[in-house]
Amino acid sequence: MPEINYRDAMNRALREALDENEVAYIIGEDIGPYGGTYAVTQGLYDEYGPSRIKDAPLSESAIVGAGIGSALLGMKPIVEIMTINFSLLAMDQIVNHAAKLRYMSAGKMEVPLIIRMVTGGGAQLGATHSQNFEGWYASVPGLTVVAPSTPYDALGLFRTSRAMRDPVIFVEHAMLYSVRGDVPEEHYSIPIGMADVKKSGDDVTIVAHSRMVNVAMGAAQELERMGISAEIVDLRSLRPLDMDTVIKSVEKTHNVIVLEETWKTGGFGGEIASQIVEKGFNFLDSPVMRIGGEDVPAPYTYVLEGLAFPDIERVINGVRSLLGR
Amino acid sequence: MPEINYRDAMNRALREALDENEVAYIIGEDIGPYGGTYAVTQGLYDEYGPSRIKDAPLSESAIVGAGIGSALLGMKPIVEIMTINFSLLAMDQIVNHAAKLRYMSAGKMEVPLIIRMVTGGGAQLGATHSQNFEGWYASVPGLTVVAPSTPYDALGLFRTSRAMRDPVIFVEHAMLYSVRGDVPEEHYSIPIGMADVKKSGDDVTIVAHSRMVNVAMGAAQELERMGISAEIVDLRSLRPLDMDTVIKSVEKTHNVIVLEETWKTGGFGGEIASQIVEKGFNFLDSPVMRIGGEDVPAPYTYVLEGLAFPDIERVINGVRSLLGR
Amino acid sequence: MTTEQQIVKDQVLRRYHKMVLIREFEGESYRQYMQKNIRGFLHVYSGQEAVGVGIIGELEPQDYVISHYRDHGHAIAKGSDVNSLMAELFGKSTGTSRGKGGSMHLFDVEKRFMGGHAIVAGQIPIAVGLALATKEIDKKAIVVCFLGDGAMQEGEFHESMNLASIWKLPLLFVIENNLYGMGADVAQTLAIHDEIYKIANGYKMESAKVDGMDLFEVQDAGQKAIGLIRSGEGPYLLEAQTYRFRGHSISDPAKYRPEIEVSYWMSRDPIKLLQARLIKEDIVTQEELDEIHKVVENEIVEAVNFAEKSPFPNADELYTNIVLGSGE
Amino acid sequence: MTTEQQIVKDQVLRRYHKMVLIREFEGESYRQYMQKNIRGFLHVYSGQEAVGVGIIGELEPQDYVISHYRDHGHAIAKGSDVNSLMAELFGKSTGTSRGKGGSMHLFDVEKRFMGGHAIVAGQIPIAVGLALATKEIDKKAIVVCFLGDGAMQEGEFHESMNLASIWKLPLLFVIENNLYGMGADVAQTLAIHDEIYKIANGYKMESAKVDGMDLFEVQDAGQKAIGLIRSGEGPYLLEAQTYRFRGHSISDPAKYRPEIEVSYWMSRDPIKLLQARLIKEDIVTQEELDEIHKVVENEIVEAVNFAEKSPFPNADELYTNIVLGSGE
Ligand SMILES: Cc1ncc(C[n+]2csc(CCOP(=O)(O)OP(=O)(O)O)c2C)c(N)n1
Ligand SMILES: Cc1ncc(C[n+]2csc(CCOP(=O)(O)OP(=O)(O)O)c2C)c(N)n1
Ligand SMILES: [Mg+2]
Ligand SMILES: [Mg+2]
Repeated sequence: MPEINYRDAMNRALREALDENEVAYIIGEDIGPYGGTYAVTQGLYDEYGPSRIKDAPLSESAIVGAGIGSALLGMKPIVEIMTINFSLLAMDQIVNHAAKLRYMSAGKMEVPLIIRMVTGGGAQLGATHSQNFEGWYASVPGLTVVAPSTPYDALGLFRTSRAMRDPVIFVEHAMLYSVRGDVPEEHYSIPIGMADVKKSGDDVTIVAHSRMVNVAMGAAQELERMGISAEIVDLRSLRPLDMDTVIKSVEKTHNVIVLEETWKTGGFGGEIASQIVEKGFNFLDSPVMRIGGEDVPAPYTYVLEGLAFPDIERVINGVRSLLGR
Repeated sequence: MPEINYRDAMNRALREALDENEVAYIIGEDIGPYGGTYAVTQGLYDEYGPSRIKDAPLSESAIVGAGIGSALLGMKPIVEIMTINFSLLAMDQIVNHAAKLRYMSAGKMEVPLIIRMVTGGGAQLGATHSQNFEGWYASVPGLTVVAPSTPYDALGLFRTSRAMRDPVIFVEHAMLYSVRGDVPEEHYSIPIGMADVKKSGDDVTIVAHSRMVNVAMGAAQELERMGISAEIVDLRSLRPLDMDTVIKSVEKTHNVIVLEETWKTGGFGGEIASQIVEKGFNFLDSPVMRIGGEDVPAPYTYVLEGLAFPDIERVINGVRSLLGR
Repeated sequence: MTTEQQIVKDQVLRRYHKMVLIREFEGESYRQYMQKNIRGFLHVYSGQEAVGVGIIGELEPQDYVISHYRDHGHAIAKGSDVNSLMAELFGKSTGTSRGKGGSMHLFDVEKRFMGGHAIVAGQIPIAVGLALATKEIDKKAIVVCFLGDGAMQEGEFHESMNLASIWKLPLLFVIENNLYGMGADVAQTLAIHDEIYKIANGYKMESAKVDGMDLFEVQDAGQKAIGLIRSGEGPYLLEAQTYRFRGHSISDPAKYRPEIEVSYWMSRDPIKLLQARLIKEDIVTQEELDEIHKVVENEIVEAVNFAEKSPFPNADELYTNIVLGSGE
Repeated sequence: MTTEQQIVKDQVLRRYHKMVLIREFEGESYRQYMQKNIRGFLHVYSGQEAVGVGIIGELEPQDYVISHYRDHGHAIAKGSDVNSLMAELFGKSTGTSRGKGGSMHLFDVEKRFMGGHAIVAGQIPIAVGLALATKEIDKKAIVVCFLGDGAMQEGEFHESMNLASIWKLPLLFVIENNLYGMGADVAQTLAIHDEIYKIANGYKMESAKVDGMDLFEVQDAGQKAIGLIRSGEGPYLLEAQTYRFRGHSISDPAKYRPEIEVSYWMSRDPIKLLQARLIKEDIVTQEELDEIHKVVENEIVEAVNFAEKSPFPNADELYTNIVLGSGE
């Protein structure tokens, strides 16, 4: 299978969307001649032209609104909000409108809209540019929140997101774009709402999504050398949330760490941890452990930023302390 | 002690703020001649005039920004965002600016700003007008989130909020405004970050904030008649979060329900439940139970809205099923 | 009477009918609110009827309308059935949204009435999207977005105006300037309050102002704007000067408005103005108008009857329509 | 040379010095970025120096300046110490924010430089608040808010313009129109791109446009605007036509700009223009200018030295400055 990176997988996903549906279009800031801040849309403007690739003003609310309105009338908009930090400016359109129109109209209005956002920290961009709000979106009924960690999942889940007839928040992590992975030439797709066991193991389950899956995988490798076998469950979507796969894993390992990048306090990890307790209390040999980001605005300087987000070392230490070895 | 309602307690709190500091002012939509949507600011415009009571345009972002900027230069702004639903339009100013300026300036900038917001559902206002986002704010480092459930707490906590030199999200529940309670004439204040045992009991702890404290109290009364003694812990603030009081209660009762009004999935209850497991696993006789709002946009019609939010009956059933009696 | 005169007469009677229907529908909704058959927020359109009816009257059925929470008038003008609307206010399963939306969130996709949006200015970005779709895939329809003088103060208005202009969208912004937001005098809250329509210059958009109490003026202004939009000239902003006769919502006694101002505007009641003119110009007889009022009376009685008799939705509908297929 | 001439000369030399200091500071920051001493995003001001220096030069020390992420120039113009600025870019504890802020989030409260805000348009509502406070409690100071042509497209711009106008705030909006947002040509993204300053009419605000490459023009326009503001006339919007000589940020090769456009604007380099004029008009000698360049060179060497030698913050600073007293 050809190996490509996450960025190229997304680029391919976008091309397919445009090729397979003539009313599909992409809208976002600097996705035109600039090629996209993270170069995901590179080349598309030249190939598809300005009406399929709409280079938008700096107007996050109106961009999302344009997506909603055109989706209502049958178009298939793919909105790029440059980073999830800026999505706070479009929060009203997303949460009060996109997520609610189907319900408030008793099913008569449909918003088949994909909103892509880059999430996360780790590139020394400072407090305003290093946040993860996907957990907030995941609490909103009416939204679907997808967060792939590999090129394979990115393409497969984007295909399924396109088939949705409701708004999807599609979360990509800036630090994943150059991660490589196998992606088949043949068609495949991945149902939304199915977690994936990225590595199987016996001693402890680590539940994560997006970039934290990679951190967990890195930790698992080193733990293996210490004789500890970790199972990595990649949630792949936060809403719907596949707790069955998580619980099945916990039933096997009896110990679990919920790992996420955002501020630990009030993060989505609390939801997952709580559901584990609610549904798998009797399987647990130890209390559920959560590892999350530090409860601080992200600092710029790398000596501090390096301490703000969970890393391999912290996961290893967490596992060892949980298991007492 | 004189009994007054929550609305009057807040009105008094605001008057004090204006009286005691000449650079304090209130800004918000329709707080002038209209008297405030929930009449909390009633009378203030006539008494204090338009420069202390600033009737603002419909511009949530700019209003909060005005608060931030003037706080930076030493004023004491009290911003009213009519309801927490509309705060989504000011989310960027609150989360990306107010919450972060102290940190990003290494302590040189200070934002002593109170943002009051009405939270919650239950008045048949439909999906766009019946939400609770205080849990989101409570996950943001740099913010303080206060949510009193009684007139006494409202006044006492507002006094302390005024003394803060950082932004405070002060959450009032629309359905609490006419709730009455004792409020002394003499001065008192309540430290932020201390939960309050609103009723003591032995069999089960119910943790809640804002209007859900009242629901819990109602349930506890009926449970008492069934011979079940519930202890009610009113968090009073979500950030800082006083887990000590919660854990102490759980140590006594061995059973706990975390009750909140917002959508259960991804709510702040997951945080509380997780911390209980992390800090009090050994005290627990049963898994932590969460009771939250249904995961639906709030419907208008009362036959459905009545099912969307936790009520006394649901809490009673929860307690009985948790305790198996 | 020539055929042409007859056509004009029929049209104006239809519009008169709509205006009265809106007025009476909302009068009845106040009464039903008092009896607690209707709850939540209720914002009525009384006083502004000529604007909605005049503009929407100039549209074709394929055109789209989008509005805010003060939406009964726009929905009725666009052809929504008053039975379903009343049932919606009652929270019944025969309502336009099966009781899930309520007064502030009316939708009628068949009639191309796209809501009913209760976050001030929230409908404006969506209107841009609707117009984008009509331009790119529908090609025949245009979009009318109603908004208030208060909504103009929100950032979403600005972003949407700019986007509509650079994309040359077939979109008519109708600002119903009723001089107040909720209780705030627009003179205190909007710098350009005395010549609102000129804000369009900042977006290189055509605009005009019209007397919103005069149906004929509104029609003419609407026709001109819509004509320009259909010819591909891009968006247009029309300010309609009007006034709401009641408080902002049912719970608002509206004490913030000077009595003299209220009575001035009451004297310009769009229904009475129209009536007087129709009679004076011998276009209709008093009997013909009385007949319309009688018809409307019956329509309202029937609507209430319909709403009363309709069942509430089932409890399991709480979980339907969240995402496609949910709860079924 | 008369005393007056001497004063003018001193002033222009100080400003020339600032412009060169900004240019060289940023040139050096590019080099340091390549060596990974600076990381994250880095947006430089090269080409726009006359705007920041010209406007800020007309301010008094008590006045406030607020800006966006392209903030080095404004900070330096307002008097920030280049050592601390360079240290901030290096992420060192001697930086303006002890390394916590970085290039996009510079603050210098003592110099009344209020940031350094990396969310486009996010500084504008805050500027309104600063101006409110200066009007109500300070009474002497005014506020200058710098923003880009891109930032004007955000809703926050609109809300802030309206608020500033109705409150008659002592606030100068300076739009640095460099023709591009990030990579988007403003002609494609802003309806009023060719006469940006006129957007102020929609807010009943005075405005003007100035050649942002010409320090003298900028000074004069700034002086006039500031004078009006100080006299209580309320806010003012000044559009400065300028151009950024580099990509949007260090990672942007800026291929989206036609070469001929770039070279045209390069030929109008504000530093070279000023140089030529000063020489031509016999205001200074080439030696005097060379001397300034030498001084700047030393300042930069020293700044880098200072930054290099400074320690990083301690790990426990991760938890300080979240709320008052946190982490201590
Ligand atoms: C974002 C937002 N802010 C505030 C409100 C509360 N609110 C509802 S209507 C209204 C006034 C709107 O005035 P205008 O746009 O002039 O419309 P009108 O009611 O006069 O028709 C306000 C403040 C809201 N629903 N949404
Ligand atoms: C709300 C928001 N949207 C997008 C971005 C990404 N971004 C940073 S700068 C920029 C362009 C801004 O252009 P302009 O205001 O003209 O300023 P200039 O960079 O030209 O000085 C963009 C899109 C951001 N930081 N914040
Ligand atoms: Mg109005
Ligand atoms: Mg620019």
